[in-house]
Amino acid sequence: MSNSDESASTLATPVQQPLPLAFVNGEAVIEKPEDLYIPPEALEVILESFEGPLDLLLYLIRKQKFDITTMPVAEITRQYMEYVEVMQTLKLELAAEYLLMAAILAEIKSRLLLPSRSDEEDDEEDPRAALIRRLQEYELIKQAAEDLDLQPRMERDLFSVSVEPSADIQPVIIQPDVTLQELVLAFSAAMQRAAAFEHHHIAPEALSTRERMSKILQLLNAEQYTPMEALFTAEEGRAGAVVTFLAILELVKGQSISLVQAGPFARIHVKLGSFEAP
Amino acid sequence: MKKINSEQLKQLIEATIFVSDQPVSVDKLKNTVLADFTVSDKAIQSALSALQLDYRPRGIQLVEVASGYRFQSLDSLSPWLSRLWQETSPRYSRAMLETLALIAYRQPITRGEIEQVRGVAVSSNIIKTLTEREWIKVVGHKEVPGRPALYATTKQFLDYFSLKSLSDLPNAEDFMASLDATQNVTHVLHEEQATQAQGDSDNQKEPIH
Amino acid sequence: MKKINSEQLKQLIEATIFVSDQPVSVDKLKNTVLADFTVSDKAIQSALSALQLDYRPRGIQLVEVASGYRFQSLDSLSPWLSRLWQETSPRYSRAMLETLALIAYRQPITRGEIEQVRGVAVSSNIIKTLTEREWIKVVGHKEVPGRPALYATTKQFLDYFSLKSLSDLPNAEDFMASLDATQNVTHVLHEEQATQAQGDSDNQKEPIH
Repeated sequence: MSNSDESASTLATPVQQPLPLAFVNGEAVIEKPEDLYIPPEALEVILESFEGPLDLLLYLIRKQKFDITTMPVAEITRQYMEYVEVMQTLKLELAAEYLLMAAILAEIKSRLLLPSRSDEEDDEEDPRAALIRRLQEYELIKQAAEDLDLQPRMERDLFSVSVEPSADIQPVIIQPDVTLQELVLAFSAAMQRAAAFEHHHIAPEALSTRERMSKILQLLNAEQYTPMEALFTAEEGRAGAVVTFLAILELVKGQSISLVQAGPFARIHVKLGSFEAP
Repeated sequence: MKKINSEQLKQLIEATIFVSDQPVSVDKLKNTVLADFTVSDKAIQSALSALQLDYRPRGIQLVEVASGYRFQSLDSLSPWLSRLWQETSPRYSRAMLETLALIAYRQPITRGEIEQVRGVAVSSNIIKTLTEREWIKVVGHKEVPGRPALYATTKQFLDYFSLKSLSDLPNAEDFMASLDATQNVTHVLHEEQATQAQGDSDNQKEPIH
Repeated sequence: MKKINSEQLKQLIEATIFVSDQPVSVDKLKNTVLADFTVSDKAIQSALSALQLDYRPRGIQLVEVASGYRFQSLDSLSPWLSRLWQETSPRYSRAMLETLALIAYRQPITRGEIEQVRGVAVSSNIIKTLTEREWIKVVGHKEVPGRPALYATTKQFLDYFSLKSLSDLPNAEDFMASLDATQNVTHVLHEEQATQAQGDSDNQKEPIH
């Protein structure tokens, strides 16, 4: 399929074309343009499928197997104007871009009729070259769009796979951060409010006692008595013993634990819950 | 009606179950993807059995549920897969913080006692959230009518706040006194606190890529 | 940090990709399901390769796209699989495809530049639809009067068209070469800029599902 010559490969697009470029450049093709006339009904349908003047121009060029770089501008302009006229007589809503292109083509045509002067070339770009470049660029994008459409895509050629996560999967919850300061402030705020309402007086108690109370409650159970000395640890020394003792008293007062002693100087036992008569 | 060989049948059934959002029944297979083919129920069943066998050693399984067949992840992988779903819970409310603070400073304490200090009811949700976070737990029951639970903080609570013991908690009375000394500072501090906390929670929100 | 053997690793990665709604990147694997394990990138890569091989004869395939790995149905099964859905997949107009192609091949590009190449106005609807599909996005503004928005394609665009990167676009190289030939000035697709834009989108990626 690749029978493009040197000039075509440098200037024209290397992307594959539905119409082969290789048949171009023959004088005969230009002298005998075939299939020029399109019936207006067909034209109406065709026009709707054009994406703009560049698309229409490309169609005209390709239809007659011209090469973009050597297209006969006069001929193409004449055909283009015919289409535009038909569009107008059909009262199709004609985008301004089509008329602008008509003006550009007319200008190119008129310039080609003038004798060219070599000293002019540097000053201004040949409008024909500019048009050719735009056509080439548009053709590239047109092809790219077609290629993109052929690219396998989701929902049409490929379908995404969904697998049910096992029912026992629980989302991991990220817990909010709390700072120590927030905690202290919250406590202070609560206490301040309580004091303001004067609901009751809260005796300041050493935290260590309260902590020990929690610890003791966790050590004990409701079923079995625990010897009280098991709640004391020698390593904590006298201060520790005092804290533990205060905690026990506090818990007994709150009836959270109960103490039993079989006789004077006998071992004291502790268990959760209030004392029940046997 | 076209013929389909057993290998193609297996592929087509496999892909169908995979791309469907819902479990796929044999009827659905016959009415959709297999509509053009001459294929017996027996052939479909044996393709499904073959697929179940194929996936046995894999990370997902083909299972039959009430409405048809579907693939689902292996149960044993759930502990790790659950990390794909993360939810950031909202910041703790003032009620939550005060409840936690009262449990920390006044433990062991009953819900009723917390309510007495705060002057409002403590919602069960607060207790639940703090318990689920393993910051508080029931350490006993107070021997009064109704035997209310006594709450205390946990080792995890101490670890979170980098405390060796509860006695390391800042002395709230001193704290209050220092606040009183600089009267109007309270408000400012509260606000600062809020911004600070906001910042912290922002850091945490960072999604995993 | 725990150890995981290659068989378990394969199972876990397989299940993760299967249960995820979005393609899964190696980073995501490491940050979520593999966070507790000591596992090298090489081991992950070889598990992925092994999985790709495992699924080669099956009805679905493990493929790598721009934002990671995903399973997708076999291309050749689409004529039958599409019968699972009542409505047919959307067809895109030439105007839409040309606009998308221009943004893909020549990004970053302004609407004015697209109009210049196509020779017609670009309807706002096209830009809106492409933006809503998350195929394109504004990556900056061109420093010319009016500061028009510069559009680029997204990872979702690449994912949708089963592409790993912009260089996988059909005829990408030929396209660049011929653009260079026809145009000496204008903006040819700048690889760096495209990669940059790609990188930017990473940071604002959606949270895990």
